Parts: sequence; C-alpha cells; structure tokens
Amino acid sequence: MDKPFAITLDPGSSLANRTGSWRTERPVYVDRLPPCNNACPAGEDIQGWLYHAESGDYEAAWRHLTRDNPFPAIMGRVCYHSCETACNRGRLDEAVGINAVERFLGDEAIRRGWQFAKPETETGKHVLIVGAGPAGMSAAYHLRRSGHRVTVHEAGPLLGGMMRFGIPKYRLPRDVLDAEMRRVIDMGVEVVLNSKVGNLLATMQDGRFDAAFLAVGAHIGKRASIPAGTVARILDAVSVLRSMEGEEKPLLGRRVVVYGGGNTAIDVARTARRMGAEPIIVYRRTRDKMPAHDLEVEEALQEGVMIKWLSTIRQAGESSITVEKMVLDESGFPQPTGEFETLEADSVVLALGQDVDLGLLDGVPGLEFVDGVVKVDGQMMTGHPGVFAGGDMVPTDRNITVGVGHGKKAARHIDAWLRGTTYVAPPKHPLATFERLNTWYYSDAPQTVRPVLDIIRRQSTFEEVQGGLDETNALFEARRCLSCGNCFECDNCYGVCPDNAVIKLGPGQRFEINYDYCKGCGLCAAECPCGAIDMVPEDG
Amino acid sequence: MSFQPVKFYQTGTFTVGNRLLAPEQRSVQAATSRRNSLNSGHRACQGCGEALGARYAIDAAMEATGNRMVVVNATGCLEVFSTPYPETSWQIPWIHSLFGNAPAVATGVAAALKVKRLKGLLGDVRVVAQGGDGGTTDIGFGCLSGMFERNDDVFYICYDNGGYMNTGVQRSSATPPAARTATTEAVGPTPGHAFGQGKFVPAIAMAHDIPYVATATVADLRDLEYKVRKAMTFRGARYLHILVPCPLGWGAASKDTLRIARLAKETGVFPVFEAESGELTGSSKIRHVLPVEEYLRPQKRFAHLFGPKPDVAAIARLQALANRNIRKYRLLDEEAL
Amino acid sequence: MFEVRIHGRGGQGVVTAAEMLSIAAFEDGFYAQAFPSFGSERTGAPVVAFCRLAEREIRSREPIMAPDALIIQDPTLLHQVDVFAGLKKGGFVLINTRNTFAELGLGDALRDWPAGRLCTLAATDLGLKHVGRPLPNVPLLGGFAALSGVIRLESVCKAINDKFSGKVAQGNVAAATAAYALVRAAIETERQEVAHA
Amino acid sequence: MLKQIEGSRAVAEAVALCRPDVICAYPISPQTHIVEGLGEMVKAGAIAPCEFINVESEFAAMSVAIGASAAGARSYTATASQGLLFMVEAVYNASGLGLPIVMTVANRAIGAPINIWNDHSDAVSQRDSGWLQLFAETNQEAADLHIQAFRIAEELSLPVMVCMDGFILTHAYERVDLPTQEMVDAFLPPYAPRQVLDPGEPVTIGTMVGPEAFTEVRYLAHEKQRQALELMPAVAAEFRAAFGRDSGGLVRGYRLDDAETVVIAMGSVLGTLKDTVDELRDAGVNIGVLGVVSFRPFPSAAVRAALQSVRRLVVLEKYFALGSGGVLAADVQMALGKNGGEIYSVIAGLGGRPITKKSLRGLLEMAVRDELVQLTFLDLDRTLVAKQLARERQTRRSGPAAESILRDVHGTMARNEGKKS
Repeated sequence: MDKPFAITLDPGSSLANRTGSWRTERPVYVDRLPPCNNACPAGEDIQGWLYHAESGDYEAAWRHLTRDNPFPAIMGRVCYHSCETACNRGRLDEAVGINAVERFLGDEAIRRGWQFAKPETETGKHVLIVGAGPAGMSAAYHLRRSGHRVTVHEAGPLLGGMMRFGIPKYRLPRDVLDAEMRRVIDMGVEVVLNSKVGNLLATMQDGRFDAAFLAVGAHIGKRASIPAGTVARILDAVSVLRSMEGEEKPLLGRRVVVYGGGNTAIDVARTARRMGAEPIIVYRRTRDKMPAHDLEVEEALQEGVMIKWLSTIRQAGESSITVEKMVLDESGFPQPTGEFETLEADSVVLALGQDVDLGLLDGVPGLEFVDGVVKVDGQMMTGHPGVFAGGDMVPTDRNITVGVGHGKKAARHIDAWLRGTTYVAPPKHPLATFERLNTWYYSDAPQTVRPVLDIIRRQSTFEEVQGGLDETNALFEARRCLSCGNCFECDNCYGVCPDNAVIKLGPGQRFEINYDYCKGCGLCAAECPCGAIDMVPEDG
Repeated sequence: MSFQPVKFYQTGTFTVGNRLLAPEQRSVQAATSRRNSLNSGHRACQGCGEALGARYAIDAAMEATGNRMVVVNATGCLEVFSTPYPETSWQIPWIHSLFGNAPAVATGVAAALKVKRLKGLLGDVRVVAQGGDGGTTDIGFGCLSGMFERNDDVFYICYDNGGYMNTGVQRSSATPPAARTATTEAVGPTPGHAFGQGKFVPAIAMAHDIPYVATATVADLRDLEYKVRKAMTFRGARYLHILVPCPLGWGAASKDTLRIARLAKETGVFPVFEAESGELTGSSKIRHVLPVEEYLRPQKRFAHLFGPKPDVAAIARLQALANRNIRKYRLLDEEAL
Repeated sequence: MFEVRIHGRGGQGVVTAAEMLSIAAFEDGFYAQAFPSFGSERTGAPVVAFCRLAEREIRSREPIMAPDALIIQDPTLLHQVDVFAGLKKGGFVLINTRNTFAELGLGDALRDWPAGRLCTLAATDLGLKHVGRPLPNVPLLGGFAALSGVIRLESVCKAINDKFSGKVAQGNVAAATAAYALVRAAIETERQEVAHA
Repeated sequence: MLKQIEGSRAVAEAVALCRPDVICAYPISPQTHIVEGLGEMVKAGAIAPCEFINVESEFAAMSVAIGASAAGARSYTATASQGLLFMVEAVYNASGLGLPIVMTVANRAIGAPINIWNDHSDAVSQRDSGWLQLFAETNQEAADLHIQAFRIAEELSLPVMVCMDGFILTHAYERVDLPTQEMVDAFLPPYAPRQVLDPGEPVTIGTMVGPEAFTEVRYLAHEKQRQALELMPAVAAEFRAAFGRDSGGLVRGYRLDDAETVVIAMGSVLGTLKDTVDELRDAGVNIGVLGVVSFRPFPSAAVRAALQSVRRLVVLEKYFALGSGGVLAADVQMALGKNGGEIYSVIAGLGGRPITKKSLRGLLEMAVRDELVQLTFLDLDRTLVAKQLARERQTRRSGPAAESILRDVHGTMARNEGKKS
C-alpha cells in the first residue's frame, strides 16, 4: 500500500513508545500465607491441596495433602478444623468446608487404593517410636518417607491410640482408621503391638535405635474425690471408650451421669445414648464456657443427651447422685450456691481429663517435666539428646490434629538430627488478610451442608453421623476457596491492564509485568481478587 | 436474559479468566492469543477506563468476526492517545475522520464493503464505530441517529466517561447531575452540573427500534464481551454504551477505575441492560445494592456534596435517580425482592 | 434564434412545457435550451419558463427578455403579471382560454399584430377531456406547433412520449393533436376573414 | 448519444456511467435532481452493485463518502450552498485524508439572507479546502467533467468538486452528448485505492500530526495540487481523443488572438460572454474571453501563457470576498505579477441576478475605454444602496439591511404601481 505520509501509519507502531517511564509505583507479584494454612495444627498446605481439588485432580490433591498429614480420612472426620475458623471466606459468606473436602479426598484415596510411595533410598538409621497414636504414626510416616527405618512400639493391641480408644465409631468408623494406619505400615514401618516400653533407654539400646520419638498419649483418667456409696458405679471416660473397642461392652445402666465438659464427656454421653441409656452430662459452667466443640454439643443435644449446666456432683449414692447448683462469679468461675438436687444415676462416668503415664522415662537423664508432661524444645527434643516427644505427653492442646502436627514436626527434626544438621523451617510469608482481598470477584456461594444421619439411627446405632460430600459438591466446596494471598491464575491482572503490560506465562506459570509499558496505575493490584500483587514505590 | 454467566464459585463468574474453565468459556481477554487491538505504548492516562474498554470491546468484536473488521473512530481522547504520529496503537484497519461523523463514516465503510462483497472482491467484513460520549451523544448525535434510523450495518460503541475529557473535562450531555466539570464548576448556589439536563442515549437508541441496544461497564468484562458478541450476531444498526470511568475527569485514583464502574452499577446509577428492537430483554442484576454515596464519595467531581455540610438534598435527588433506574430497568432480582 | 416564454401558475406544468418544447425542437434538428425562471414558488404562484431554439449552439444564459412567442397557460395572469413585457412586435401569442382576444380585452394592445400570430385555445378543457386532468400545458404545445409552425406536431408527440408513458402519454398525444387541429382551423378561419376583409 | 436533457439528468447519467459504488444523497436545491436521478437508477438496478444512501445531512453525506472511499469504494455525492457549508469540516477532512471523492456542487448563493439562486459563493468559499475545483461552462462540459473528475481524483488520491451553475445549468434542458458505457469504461479504469481499510493489511488512517510533521504534510498536499495541474490537461487531451470533444483542462480561451481586452470568468456565464464578445468583435473591439475550468488548483502558468500580450483584463466573478474584493481577480493578479495589464474586478450575478448581454456589453465597452473602477458591481442599484447607507449613517442600528432593502424595493414597486394607475 502506498501510504500517505504521516496521515496513514502501520499498525501497532506505538510499541516504540515505552510508557513504563510514567511509573512511580510498580506492581510486584507476592505470595502470602493463607489463614487456613496458618491455623492448621498439622501444618497442612490447605490452599495448596484445594488448588488441585478445584481442578478435579483428587489424587494430586491427596498427595499434596499427605505431604503434611497422612490421615485425611481420619482428619476429615475428627479434626476440629481451626482452618475453617480462620478462613477468610467466613467473613464473606461462610468458611470453605475444608474438613469436608479433606474427608472426601481421604475416602477417595481409600476407595481407589492410593498408596504412599516407599522411600527411594534407605538412610540406615533406625528410629524408635513409642505409641501408635496420631503423633506416633504421623512421625512414623514422615520418618519413613525420609528413608529411615522405623519401629513403632504400641502398648495396646491395635493401632491408632486415641483415634481408636478416644473417638467413638460413630465419629470415626474403624475401617477408615484401619485403612489409613495400614497405608503407613505398607510403607515399611515396623510395628510391635502389645509392647509397652517400660524402660526407654534399655529399649533403645537393645534395638540399636539412633533416635526415639515418644508419643504415648494421655490415657489415665483423672479422678475426682466424690463421696460415694459402696455400690455406686463410678467409671472413667477413657476406660469406657476404650472398652467399647473390646468384646465386652461396659455396663452403664439406663441412667448414666457423665461428669465434665470436654469433648470426651460428649463422646461418652453419645456413646451411652447409642447403647440405649439416657445420659445426662453434669457440667459446672455454662454452654458458652464449655470446652467441648459446639457442633458436638449440638449433635449430642439433638440425639437426646441431657446436659445439666452449672452443677457439680457432691455425692454419689447407690442409684442417685446429689448435685449442687453453681453460679458464675464475675471472673466466670463457678461458685457453690448451697442449693442441692438429686438425680437418678445407675452409673457416673468421670470425664475430667487424662494424665500421662510417664513410667517409661524413669531413669532417663536430662528430662524436665511440667504439670505431668515432658518438656521439649523448639525441635521437639526432650532434654535427653536423641529423644524426642510429642502429642498429649508434651505441653500442648490435646487433640488429634495437634498430634499429627507434632509427628511431622518431630520427624523433620529427627531427620535433621540424624543427618547431623538442623532443620530450619522456611520463613513464613506474611499473612493473607481479608482486607487484602477484592471479594467482588468471588461469586456468592454458601457452604455445602454435609448429609447427616437421621436421628433415630443416631440414637440407636454406631453408624457414622456425618456423611461425606459426593464428587460434585466436593468440587463445589473446593472451588469456594479464595486462594487468599496466592495467585491462582484468574487472569484478572492480565485482563484489567489498560496498557497490556501484563504477560501471561501460561498454565501454572502465572504472570509477569512488562515494565516497559506498565504505567503503574495499580489496577492489577486493586483488582487482584486474592491480594497477590503489591504496589511498590519506584526508587526515587 | 439469555446470557448465562459462568457459575463458578471461586472466580469464574466475575474474573477475567480462570484456569479451570473450558477454553470456550473463557473471556477473550483471558487468552494469550487475544488480539490486543489497542496495543501497548498508547498515551492514555494511568488507569484509563476508555483504553481498557476499547481493548475489551474491539478484541471481542475481532474475535466475533474472525478479525474481519474495520473500525471507525470519532475524535476524542481515544483517538488522540492512540494515534499520535508517528505511532499508532491500533492493530486493526482503523480510520479517524472527525469528531461528529463517526457513525456516518462507518455507514460509508459498510456500504463500500457491501458493494465489494457483491462484486466478489471481499468476503464478509464488519464495521464497528466508536467514540466518547461527546462524540456520540452531542456532536455526533445527528449522524448517530441517521445511522440508526437507516438501520445501517454498523455496530456503534460509545465509551461514556461523562464529559469532554480530551479538551480538559467539560460538561457533555452525558455528564451526570451535580458533577463538577470545567464548565459546570462546583461554585454558586447549585454547584456542579444541573439536575434535569442531559440525555441517556441508550434509551434514545431503543426508540429507533434498532435490532440491538445494550449498556455495559468496563468493570464487568464477561457481560461486556457477551454483549459485543451478541451485537455481532445481528445485521443492521447496533449500539453499545459502555461506562468507562476517567481517573482524571472524575478525580479518582487510577487504581479505582473498575471499582467505581462497579459501584455505578451496584448503586443503580448506571443501569446495565440489553434491548432488542426497542424492547428491554434483560438486565444485569445488582448483586448487593448500595447507596449512591458509595459511588459518589471516591470521586472528587462530587466532593462538594460531602463538605463540612453535606448536600443532603442533592444526594437524595441522585439516589432518587438511581432508584428510578432500578425500577425502570429492573435491576434487582425479582426473587430477591 | 427563436425565443419562447411560457407563463402559468405553479402546478400547471409550465416548466415541463418549456422542457417539452425544447425536446420537440431537438427532434426537429434545432439546438434548444429550456430553463425555468428559477424560484421557490409553490402551487398557484405565477411561474415563468423559457425556451430558446436556434440553428447553432446556444451559449447565452440570460433570461428571455424579448420573446418571439408567448404561451400563457392561465388567462387570469393577464391582470396580475406583465406577461407581454418585451414581446417582440408581431410575436406569437397563444393563450389558454375559452374566450377570444377581444373578450379578454386585449384587442387594443395587440391591434397592429399581423394575422396568424394570436390565438386562444381552451387547453384546460382539452386536458380534462383527453387526460382527465385540468392540465393545459401539453395541448398548448400542440396548439403552439400549429400557431408558430416552428416545430412539428410529430415532434411534440415525441416529446410527450419522452416525458410520459402509457395512458397519460396517449391522452396527451390526443390532446395535443386535437389542439393542433383546433388552432390550425382557427388560423385558417382568421386568414379567410382577413382575406375577406 | 445526443439527448435533449436536463443538466442534472445529464450529470446523473454521466456519474452512472462512471460506475459509482456508493452515492450519498441529501436534498438541497438546486442539486436535488441529480441525486434523484441517481437514486432512481440505483433502485431500478441500472447501477449495480451500488449503495444509494439517503443521509440525514450534508455533513453526513460527505462523511459517508469519506468512509466509503477509505474502504475502497468509488464514492459520489452532490450538494450546494448551505449544504456545502454544512459539510465543510468533512470537505477538508476528505482532502486531508487524500480520498478521491467526486462531488457535484450546483452553485448557489450563501445566506443570510437565504437565497436559493445561483452564484459561486459556495464553491469559492472552499477554495482552500484542498479539493480540486472544476467549473463547467455547459451541461455537456458538466457531464464530461464528472467522467474526467473520477479519473483525476483516483490518479491523484484527491477529491474533486465539479461545479455547475445552479438552475442555470442544473435545470436547463439542452443538448448533451452522453458517451456509451464502453467508452467510459475504456477511459476510466476501476478504482484502485492508494490506501484502503482492509483486514488483510490493517492500517491506521487519520492520525494526529503535530508540529514536527504538519508543515511537511501540508507541503506535500500542495505539491499534489501542482501535480494536478500537469495531469488535468493530459486527461483532457485523452478525453478529446476518446470522446471527440474539448472538455475540461485548465483554461479555455475564446477569440484571444490579438485581443487587447480579455474577460476572465468561470461557469455558464462564459456563454453569454462569448455572445457579447462576438457582438463587440463585430463592432471592431479586440476582445476575447478566457474561461477558467480549474479554479483549484489555480493554473497560474496557463493563465499567464494565455494572456501574454493583453492590455487589460476584466475578471468577472459570481462571488467576492467581503471586505476584500474579487477572489478570482486576486488569483489572476498573483498569476500575472507586475507584468500583467490593468485588471478590473467585476462582481456579477450574485444570488441569481441575471447577467444580461446588455449589461455585459455596457460593462465591457466601459472597460475598453478604461472607465471602469477597480471593483465594479454589475447592475448594482446604486440609488437603493445609497439610501440605505445614508440611513445607517443616521442611526447605527437601523435593523437588518436585507429587510430595509426589501422595504425600499417594495416601496419603489408600490410607487411604480401608483404611477401606472
């Protein structure tokens, strides 16, 4: 074409004009720590595995998840999911049902028979693990993954520890538990059941162990001094729950009084309900002060468990107990009122917490104890080099997720210790706060409600109360994730740049800013849904 | 509305793209292969809504026509910032003639292309004309109306930023009431642009009974692209009126361009709808209806309404106008009401 | 050069008459130039049109101020417009009327005119009769062919067929032919009267 | 083929022979018959394929033509007077963009006072617009110039305005020889645009050009006008060879040999002038006529060559620049420089005032006697203007001049009536 001078121009020639020189601030892609990840006691990369689940690649999601926690099917049932409490979506509509998706992944893995890879190389080191509960089995898994030989000594006849003896079947079906335990064993972890370690140092020496991880849990039920008649049947909760696993079910009678306000109290009451009893929980404070998880309290109430608030047991008779009414003082502590009431009771189950059996540590030098548990340092190591400890036997919140987290953490440090190095956790990104999100971009979508077993069956059977998600709603739920603080390739920055100064690098590769043309308007940062772009002043 | 937005709870409904969507569900802007009809290096202000809107719309039209398209541009910011000799940002066949004649020039282009097609010299090539609100609702209005009533095969896009921004922010017939411009200063007893003036050209376009009229904002890309795509399925005169905030003229932060456009829609200040042959066929519903203050406050052109003594009466009148839009264009989901 | 001026009212086909006259002249081998008195007159207003005929190219564009012939399509104009302005002495005058020149009160003014130059014709009646519309212009052309002898009736008919088609053309041809015959007869009568005088 | 035909119809048929692709029409007297004729032909399928667009204004008409031309269509429109002024912005734009549009201007005066009759105010007002402006003397030439105009426009990528006197030519029935389609096809090749809006080869047309290049752009546009001066005579010669007629070119002389006095004019008045000059020649006056066909570009060299030994010039034009004088006269003066003879500027035929041989003869006789003043208004009613001027001297605000003059004119008529009765 014979183009007239100046009036007619070749297309796209403005590339010669580098508008990047207009910029006083530059956009920079960042990664932030999602609040769910931050809140997870097991240190799961929740956002990371949800990312795969969103794509429908459940195996990838499961494998990503199990890098941190080998028990998603268990965790998806018994975890009290502080991740969901922390979830930013909770401030938008409802938190993402992380726990439900986790369970879906765990169940899917069992259904499909996904297995953990065996280590490619063996280190030749041998680690003793005492206790096959959540912390112990978690540590076993992680250490085995690192190529160490692992032998677990379990005092009881079955694997799982508190997962089996503390959690009723209706919350955690045993086939699920067994499947996830089995999978760890299949990695080549050696297990010795019914093997109570009485003397740690001796056992280590005999077995030529290079290190030990202790996770014996807290199984000794606390007693309260209740004046009791001779025939009054007073049991402890842990024993009751444990005996549910055996052949001989505990004899609780019709009218069962459970004393305490923790999750164990609820578990026992609900168990009793399923055995045909009419349980009543006696708790000295109010519902909002109750340490038990509220959802469980709610479920218990639905199932017909009675709760006597602001009451303490003063006396236990042959077929009745006497309770005293309490009031809360200004600081929230219960104070006696002198008012008494009599309740019929065939048995009284005490659920007042558990103590640790520290007998195996007798004679181990260097240890320190506090409040009946072993002190460990930041690397989960006790005062005795090479002896690490975790779970309920160290100062901590006592729940299964914490135990699993301890197992992972201890395994990392044990691994480093065995290699003569120190494990240094990578620095955490700053938190991805809700304020950094541009929530406009997230469609309104309430949390998926999981199916719940009908009430008649909940009152009479040990069938699992909470159902799982099916694939469709698991996907839906996964996709409710906001991906707080980390680019999920929504293409917004790429789209909203008026200067086409964002380069899309392709699937999984994210984006780059083309600073030749970026004028620094800040639209990409403002319109980034997940707050993964910072505007940084140009050097003046 | 026949437009079924992609229901995708994490992101897909509103974001530009998403890795999880099937390629055919993704927006044109999400594709690495997008045309970038308006290329980098243009001289639009930081955060320019018009530059963004133009690329959105023209890229979508290019996609819809398989790149068989010619664009006619009225004088205005878009024209000036995109084609200062010796550089042009356009990567398409593009012509600028005058301020007030883009619709007519487009008619001529369409006529020429039709004749060439009939002569077998050319396949089907479509025509898009575009201009700002000054070029469309004021000086070019006669030509626009003529193009409409003849039902010429032209898709006209108006980028509405509510004033003559190219010449230094003067009032146009699309300037909203109470807005401060260089010719409606925020002084005197009734500061800013007068109430009861101005016109809403989409409604006038509808009165021409042309095949398709729609409004959109630069904040809702998917809706915008859908409307462009839809428009290109019709023959005859079509009109798309896109709200494109102007950081300079509106006195807003450059990063807030899309936020303000969103607020215009969510407050009902700017109704987003579509119409066929003069009849309203669908409205983009407000997600979370907001008071007009939310829209007004981030803009310095309305700052005089929020001084030490807020102009409650003016704000109430603006709210009433928004309410009227909500009723008239059915901007709230009936189920939600 | 032979110059004709046609007077009439808007709506009477004055301009068309001039144009048809030029076409007829063209058919007869003349150079011809027809043009209206340019105006924005609407129906009913006095209108003038011109036609020049010549043996060679007509270059002048001035209005006809000294016509060789006048065609007056509406006799009521006689009292409102100076239709005779500039008329060459002895020029042709054809008026659409049922009356005679004397009855129109024009006897005195055109007293010195040679015979065979003045004629009246009830052209509107002819138009009504043959075309069904009160249009005098075409019959007058037929009459003018007879009166002036400058153009032939056949050429007038050709011009009619150039401008009109179908029944309108046929009716106009009939009207023009009838007018031609009437004017021929009138002139003959006048000649005989003069001869007898 | 010889036809006795209205000028407008002749132009319409000539344009049709040029196979236009896009025609835009907006009614304004005295141009209307042209587009009416074309509209009928398009609708009847006599021109096909062709888009005939009834636009909403002259501004749109030119704008549609701009779009069509830029997209590679042979584009045509017609206008006059206020219509031309209404499209002025687009007129300049078309030439600035180098689009070979052909437009007929049926010359008519410009108001206020509104006046529908002929003069050259409209076209001459666009003398700087960058269009080539050709003035037709007869309807034959008007028809021929359109055929040449498309050829010239497309060779140069410049728009061409063919000017013909409103009513005087447009509404005149006269003999016109219209060529056959084959002849025109042989003369005018299909439009091959210099630049075109084509998806296959995208370009940006109509950029913003700043001080760094604007002078160069304008210089190149001027240079193109100079190229037109070379091209037009060549096209006219080719036309003569093909069609056997003299039409177009730059200037055309009449009886210039040994002429001491030459009248220069444009358009249809040349015919009346030639008749007048013949009369004067018969009376022994050595006088001739020079018709300017190409007003823009102004053919200075051709004018100079034609007027080498002339003693005096009378430049007669149907327009003048208020507050300055004759525009053509100024161009002629520039062309001749200090070597030219006496130049008398005459303004005639404004707003349809008839230019009669009688007046012309009187004028030219005075000119030959060198009795003319530098600027003469032909047939000006001096009594009337003197009276108005006197009134205005008395009171600065005497109302609109046009109305006062009308009052005077009617007063005069009433008095005359009174005298008559």
